[in-house]
Amino acid sequence: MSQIFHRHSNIYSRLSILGVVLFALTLAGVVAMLHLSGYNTRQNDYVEQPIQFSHAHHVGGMGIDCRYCHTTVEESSFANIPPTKTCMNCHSQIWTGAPILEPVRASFRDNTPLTWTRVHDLPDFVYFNHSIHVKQGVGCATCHGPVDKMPLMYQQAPLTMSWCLDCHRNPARYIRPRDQVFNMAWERPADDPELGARLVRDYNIGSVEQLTSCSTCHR
Amino acid sequence: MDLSAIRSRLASAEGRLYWRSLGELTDSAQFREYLHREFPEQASEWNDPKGRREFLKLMSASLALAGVGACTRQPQEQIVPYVRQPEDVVPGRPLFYASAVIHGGYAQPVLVESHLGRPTKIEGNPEHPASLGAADSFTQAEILNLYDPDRAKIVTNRGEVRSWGHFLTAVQSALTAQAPRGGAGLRFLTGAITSPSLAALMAEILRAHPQAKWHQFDPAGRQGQTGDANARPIYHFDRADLVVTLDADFITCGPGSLRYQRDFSTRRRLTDDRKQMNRLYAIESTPTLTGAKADHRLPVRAADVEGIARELSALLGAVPQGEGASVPRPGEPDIAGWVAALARDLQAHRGRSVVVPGDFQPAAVHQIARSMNEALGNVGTTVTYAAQVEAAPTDRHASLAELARAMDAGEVQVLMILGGNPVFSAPVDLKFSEKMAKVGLVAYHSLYVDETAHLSHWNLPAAHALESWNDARAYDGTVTLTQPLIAPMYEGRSPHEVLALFTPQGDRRGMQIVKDYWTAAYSSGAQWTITSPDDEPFANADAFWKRALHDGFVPGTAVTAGGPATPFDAPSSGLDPSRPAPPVTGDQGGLEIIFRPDPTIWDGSYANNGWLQELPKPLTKLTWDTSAWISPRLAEDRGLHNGDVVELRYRGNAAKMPVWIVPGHPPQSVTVFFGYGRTRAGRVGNADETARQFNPYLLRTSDAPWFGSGLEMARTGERYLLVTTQEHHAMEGRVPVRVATLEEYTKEPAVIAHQAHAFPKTLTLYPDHVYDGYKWGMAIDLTSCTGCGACTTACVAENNIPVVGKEQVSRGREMHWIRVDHYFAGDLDNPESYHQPVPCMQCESAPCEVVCPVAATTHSSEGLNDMVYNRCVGTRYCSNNCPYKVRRFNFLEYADWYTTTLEPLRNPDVTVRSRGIMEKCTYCVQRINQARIDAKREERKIRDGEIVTACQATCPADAIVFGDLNDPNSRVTQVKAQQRNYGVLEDLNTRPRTSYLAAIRNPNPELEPARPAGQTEQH
Amino acid sequence: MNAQKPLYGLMAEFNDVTTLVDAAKRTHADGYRKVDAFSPFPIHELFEALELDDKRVSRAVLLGGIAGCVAGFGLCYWVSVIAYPLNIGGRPFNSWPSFIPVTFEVTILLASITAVLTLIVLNGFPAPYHPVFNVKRFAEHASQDGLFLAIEADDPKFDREKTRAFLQKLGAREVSDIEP
Amino acid sequence: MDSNTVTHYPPPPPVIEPGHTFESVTEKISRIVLGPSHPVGWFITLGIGFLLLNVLMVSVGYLLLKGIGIWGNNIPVGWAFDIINFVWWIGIGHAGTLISAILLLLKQDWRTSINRFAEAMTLFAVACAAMFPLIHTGRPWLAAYWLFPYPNTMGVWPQFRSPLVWDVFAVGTYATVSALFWYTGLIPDLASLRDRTKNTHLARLFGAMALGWRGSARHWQRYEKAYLLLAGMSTPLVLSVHTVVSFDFAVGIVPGWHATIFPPYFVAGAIYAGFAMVLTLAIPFRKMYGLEDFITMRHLENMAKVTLVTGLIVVYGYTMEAFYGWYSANQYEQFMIYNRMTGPYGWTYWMLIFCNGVVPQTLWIKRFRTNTTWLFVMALIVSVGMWLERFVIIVTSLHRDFLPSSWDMYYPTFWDFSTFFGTIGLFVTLMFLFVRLLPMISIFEMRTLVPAARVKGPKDPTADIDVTFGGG
Repeated sequence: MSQIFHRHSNIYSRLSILGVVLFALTLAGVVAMLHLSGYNTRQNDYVEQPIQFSHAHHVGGMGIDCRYCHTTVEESSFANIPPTKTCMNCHSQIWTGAPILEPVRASFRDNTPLTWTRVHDLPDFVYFNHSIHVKQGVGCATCHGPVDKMPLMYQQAPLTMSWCLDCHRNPARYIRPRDQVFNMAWERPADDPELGARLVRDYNIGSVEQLTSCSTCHR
Repeated sequence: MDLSAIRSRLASAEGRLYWRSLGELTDSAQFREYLHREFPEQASEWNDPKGRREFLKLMSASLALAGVGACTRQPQEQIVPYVRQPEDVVPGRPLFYASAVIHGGYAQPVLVESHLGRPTKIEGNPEHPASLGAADSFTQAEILNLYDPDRAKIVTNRGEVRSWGHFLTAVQSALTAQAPRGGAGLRFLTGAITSPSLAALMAEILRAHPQAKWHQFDPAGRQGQTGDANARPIYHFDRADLVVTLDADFITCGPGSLRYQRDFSTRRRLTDDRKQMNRLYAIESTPTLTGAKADHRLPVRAADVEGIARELSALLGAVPQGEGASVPRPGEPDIAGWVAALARDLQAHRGRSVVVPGDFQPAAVHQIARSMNEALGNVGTTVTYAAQVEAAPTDRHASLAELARAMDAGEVQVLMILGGNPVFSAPVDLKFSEKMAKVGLVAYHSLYVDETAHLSHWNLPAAHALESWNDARAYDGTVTLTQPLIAPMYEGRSPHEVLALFTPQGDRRGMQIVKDYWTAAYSSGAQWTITSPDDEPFANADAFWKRALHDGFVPGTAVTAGGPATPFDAPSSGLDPSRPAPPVTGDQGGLEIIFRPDPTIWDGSYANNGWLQELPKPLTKLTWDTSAWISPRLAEDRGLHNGDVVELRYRGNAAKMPVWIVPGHPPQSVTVFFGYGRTRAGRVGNADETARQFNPYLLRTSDAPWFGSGLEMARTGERYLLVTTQEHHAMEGRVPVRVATLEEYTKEPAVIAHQAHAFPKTLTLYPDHVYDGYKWGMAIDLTSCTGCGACTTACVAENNIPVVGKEQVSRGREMHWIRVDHYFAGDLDNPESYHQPVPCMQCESAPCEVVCPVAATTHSSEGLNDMVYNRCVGTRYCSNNCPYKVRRFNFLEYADWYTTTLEPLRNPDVTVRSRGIMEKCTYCVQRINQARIDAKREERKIRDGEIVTACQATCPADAIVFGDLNDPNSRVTQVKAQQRNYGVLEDLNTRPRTSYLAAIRNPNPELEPARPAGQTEQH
Repeated sequence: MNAQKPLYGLMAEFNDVTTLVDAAKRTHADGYRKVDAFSPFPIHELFEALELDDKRVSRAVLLGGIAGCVAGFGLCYWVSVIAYPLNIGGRPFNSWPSFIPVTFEVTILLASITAVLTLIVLNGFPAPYHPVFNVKRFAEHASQDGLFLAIEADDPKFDREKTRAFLQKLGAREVSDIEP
Repeated sequence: MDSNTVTHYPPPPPVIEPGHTFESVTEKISRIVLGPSHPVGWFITLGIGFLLLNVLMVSVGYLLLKGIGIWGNNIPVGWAFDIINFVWWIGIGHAGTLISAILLLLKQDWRTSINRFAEAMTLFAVACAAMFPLIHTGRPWLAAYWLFPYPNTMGVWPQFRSPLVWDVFAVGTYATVSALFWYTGLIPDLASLRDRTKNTHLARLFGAMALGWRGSARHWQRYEKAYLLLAGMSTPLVLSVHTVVSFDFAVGIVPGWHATIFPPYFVAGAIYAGFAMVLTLAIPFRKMYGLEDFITMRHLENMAKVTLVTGLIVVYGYTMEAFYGWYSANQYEQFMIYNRMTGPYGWTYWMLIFCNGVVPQTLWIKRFRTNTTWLFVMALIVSVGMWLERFVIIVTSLHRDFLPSSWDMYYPTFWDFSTFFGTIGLFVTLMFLFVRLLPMISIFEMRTLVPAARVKGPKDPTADIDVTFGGG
């Protein structure tokens, strides 16, 4: 036989090779994007809660301090989700009839705890400790974002390991004076570039080697 | 195996040849057996239909997992806050409560760690004189019993589900029926009782029913001491320079062992300034850890101990009262010389020596020992004879025999059994289970639905010690309070609450009973003189109670400090307490059989406890099985090998046992350990058809419960696979344990350093890594270590270490992060023993790290050899490259994800490792991190001793020291400065952070002429 | 040129290697440049005859190798020293001796891949279609046992008749048109 | 040194039986692929191979389901059959590239008729080998990508000091380069098949794979350059691969692993095992397809000689290990050797000495070298021997290392064996599919061996050089 391919097959064959390469690249890209996406990290997605509690209202509006509810944040690894009692401290006085608060009253009445869904949830093999971060000048907002502007709580940071490392490798860029930790509005003073470095010194924050040692977070 | 070959090999070996098991000295036997063991073993999994179904079911799933396992999105988790939060609860931080667990009737004082209301770990109570922070394996493993899924959960009557209410009515009707006869048909069977409030309840009952009787039985409890008031010895080893044991294992046995071990090692400890140690002579039958620690050990038949004791006492001019029939002593002349030398040494240590009779030796030996201590002027200094701590002490085997007789005679209508599982553990000659059938109503109160429960009418679930109130006394009489850490998980009730049902007042809560008793006792001050530990007295009874609860014990109640014997004012406990122990029947010829409780599952009551089952037994390192110990000589004569099953015939009874050859065992004796052969222990403890026969209770008789002659042993030709965590018992000249006598060491301290090559640091290519800040390190004193294994249990509890089971252990896959190696040295018939706890060495130039392809194990800034479970892919390369083989691999899914009752047990601060992951000792990094965070929050450095690793915390001998090597004043730095400090395999330049203090022995020069130096050299 | 159907070139078939080589020499000597010879196996004399010596392959491979070497070591260094320096068994971050194997392998890898890629690209592959296949005998024998010489039509010196005659003179057993 | 054993052999018998033409060569080889019928032996062997392949899939599936515990591995023997098989297969995978590359550079024209399927063998052996580094891990689903340096959200990378990472790169590179080398060699033959087959679809398929090869002198010139360069690079590569594999052990501190002699001795072992496997395959194929006049007795004999020489090097390696053991005056090394010879696994050591040390010595005698049956048997024995060598190195060294307390025994389980034999199934299946679907001997290179391929004329003396290059 003679010619078995059409004369256009040359261009087709070359295009097809190009196509395969492009497809592979796109696929890789898509997978990567998906992995980083909020879908995977649960970044920025609201979760259904028994009560649509608004931090914007309580923190931003009323100006309640974080520690009023999250009592153990300064002494324990866990920043304590407030017991129903804490809600009732006020809500036995105000909005006593508000239907939206019925679950709270019910919980208090029949002594059955409220069940919340975790918004910030690290894997079980990560041992994050609130107390030390708070002590060393990591502001609530640094990781949790502008909570005072969140009508519903959502996870603002990706909470990936490399995200943690950003700060552990260069704390100076992120930490603030201890007295500003619970201040949602605090902003890094533009006129004092040395602040971070100074705080790292004053607060005697661990060396980068220590902060990036595996057992600092994993056991 | 050819033992003569071993002898010749040992003889030919110059210097001290270390070896560990005979199986290794002549591998042939073992290996031929092993090599002929047919493949494929795992195929069984495949044949078993369940396995196959599971396989087909999960195949697709697993393949899917293999594909996307890593990219799946994390599931959402719930979070449930309190409704009203107790103010002392801080989520994320554990609370510690002082309490106690009961072992053999005595209190073991503990601190219990509790996370949000769930107890997770038991440690010793540092405040308490009986513990000083230490805890033995039984005590620590109680936490696993608490969560045991097989615990008795509900009240049943003849298999029908009932309630406590039903039982109460049953009791009341029974009592009314008994009333006219003064309760003649009413019997109680308990173990030893030291709890004053419980004794009071019992007394109350016996007062109400004068004819009722209270019997005591405890298969493993010591031979009941004759009732005379101040006969109970309490030793003070911290004051003794010379200790002689008469078949006594004070290091691991008995309620005082923890404190005794601590005192003993304190007196033995060497430092640079204190260059003297105590000396221990052990005259013993079965090799024990005490004997292993001895500077001089004399293995004799248990029956000969009395004779030798008499001879010794004669040499000391001590005349024991009640001179009985003189027991023939062994003829061997060398013994006479040995005893003479000992006598001279004792004379030289008047007032600073102590003679300790064994719990399992007859009363006569105890009297002889006492007379010797008196003659030596030890009483008051190294030993105190104090008031009885047990209420109504009695000869328990006699007591049980009496009950059996009564049951047989039909005198018993109502039998209330509080624990003890007599059906399984009663001496065979009493035929207890048969006679129980003649009792109209048998109620059994127990933690498990066991053999006895099966034959009882009423089964009453017991509340675990951590669920109930109690007030047992410790070995020294200190009243130790038990408070519940958690509400009873099932319908369980405490012994107090059960006995209360029989009292006129009827149903009462445990707290009420205990608290009322003590507040009353405090206020009345009649029986108890309670004084505040501080200067100013308690404000009121309530203040006293609060303080006592907080400390975990009632101050001033120790019998040594003038505390009273446990009050028991009742007409009769049923038995004449002064009834003497029955005489051991004379020599029947043949072999001698020695009965001992199993070292890890005790009398069988811990059979369902995986931690204790898998804990290697002392000296043999066997796990999961019992064995009959025989001497190499006997093995030679009978041509027996490890694992051969023999039939033991003794007094017309027969049982089978697999034998294990134990160097140093008296030649003409056979030791059997009772506790195994359970049929209704639970999922862990139930023995299979074969192992059921291995039950020494089938041989044990009430008149000679601890030893007797006339045993016949015949090989059956069967073999049984005994699994040990250590195949090999020789050091092959590698000196992991370095040894010297006190004499050698004081003369030339470098003798330790010279025992192996050191690595010249100049030979390394790379510059040293600098560790400023903390630099963690550990030192383990082999002179102190007794090899009790408490550290292993502590580690298991602290680090969520799984139990893998016999089959996996037989494959060499045990998971213990800290193992206790054991080596024999020298003479086959009477060797020296050395113990060596081996955790991760945290090498500075760690061979494991370099080879990990994914950086799952790296060095932290403080020099820890971190293991990152979530990064590990499980190549096992690190383990291959670890010269100490301290890494452990999850070959299968060992972590139990499915037994829900075990979930609360886990330590929330330690990751639970899943399948395919390498793990190892981390120096308890969770504790280090917590301490570092606390220190930073308080803006200070971590104090020395602030971090205590789990193994260190529990070590009764205080052999483990941990701390910061960069702190010149830390204890660990100073300990490591000693010249007997050395690193194992230093010559590999691994630079271990864990180092050892050489084992120093203190032999009597008269008995052991000093070896020329260099003989200890190992190469 | 008279209106004939367009032509890619002329294809001459030869009986044996020697004649082919000889013909090639003469064609080249005669000034033809757009000449190509076809054989079912490589013949070195042909290369010389047609003065074929393409050095681009070797150069590309060299570059590929160098790139691989740099990339390989660069990767190791960046990861171990810059990206996440970790204390591995007390070794320095830049343990260069340990980086040699990877560096070497990556070098070889890139070099080899370049070799094959340049080969394919320079040969203008993939080109399943080519005018020469229109010659029936070529399609059937070029990859088996046929020896051919082709002169393309756009060679400046090409002239249908003259060239055909020229090829015949060279001892071709048959000269045929190659349709484009 | 292989070249010596060959060139010191005057006068070489022809590497192709006389009387062949371009057409006959082409016809004879391509018929195996295009021909309608196929020998029964092929179907039977393929069947067996396929069966074993299924065993492999079940074994691996069960492994993923249950974990490494289904094998006999333990502490201290963390590696056993898994890594033994890996090293064994990788070793076998060395002959192909070696024949194609090194013998090419050494101008050994006899390689021509065996290099094609030797290369195929390489690829399939490497495929079998490459499985193990993955499935021997506790969590393959993570190891599958954590071992590669790719940007990730953890900010963590492979640990480049670990020989296992070197393995990934070495084996990866080796697989890729071998594949390229093999395919490049195939292009002209694919063209032949394209123009030969009567089936249009097949023709298009081959055509697509041949990329439009038309035998142009211009192409041939570049082709040879590229091929030569590939050969030049494969040579150090093939040596490096087993060197890196040997680092897995040499870098460790385990007595019996930590030896500087490992790289050369592993490479020699690899060539040894590789040639044995080539013989194991060549002899039956030769018979099955009547290729005696392409794969002549000279080929077999040369391979036998290479086997003999490399065998001697391997034996030298064993001797050296023993010598080091004694000479090092290091108690661990000394015990290691003692334990190898007299320990519980001593029998494996002596079997290995017999298989790799004693049996090949028969090849000194021509009568054995030229007896195909014996060569076949001998080759099998050598393969067994090489497997045992890895067993001795890995298991025997690990089971008794430094601390006697951790000494233990290793016993393989059913699943150890099923996985091993499974990979053999994979190998056989691929190999037999290959001979059916692609020309197992390089047709165009064979053509260069036909007398008619020589250009008459003054340049005759160098003709055979051309031929050799023609071989490339």
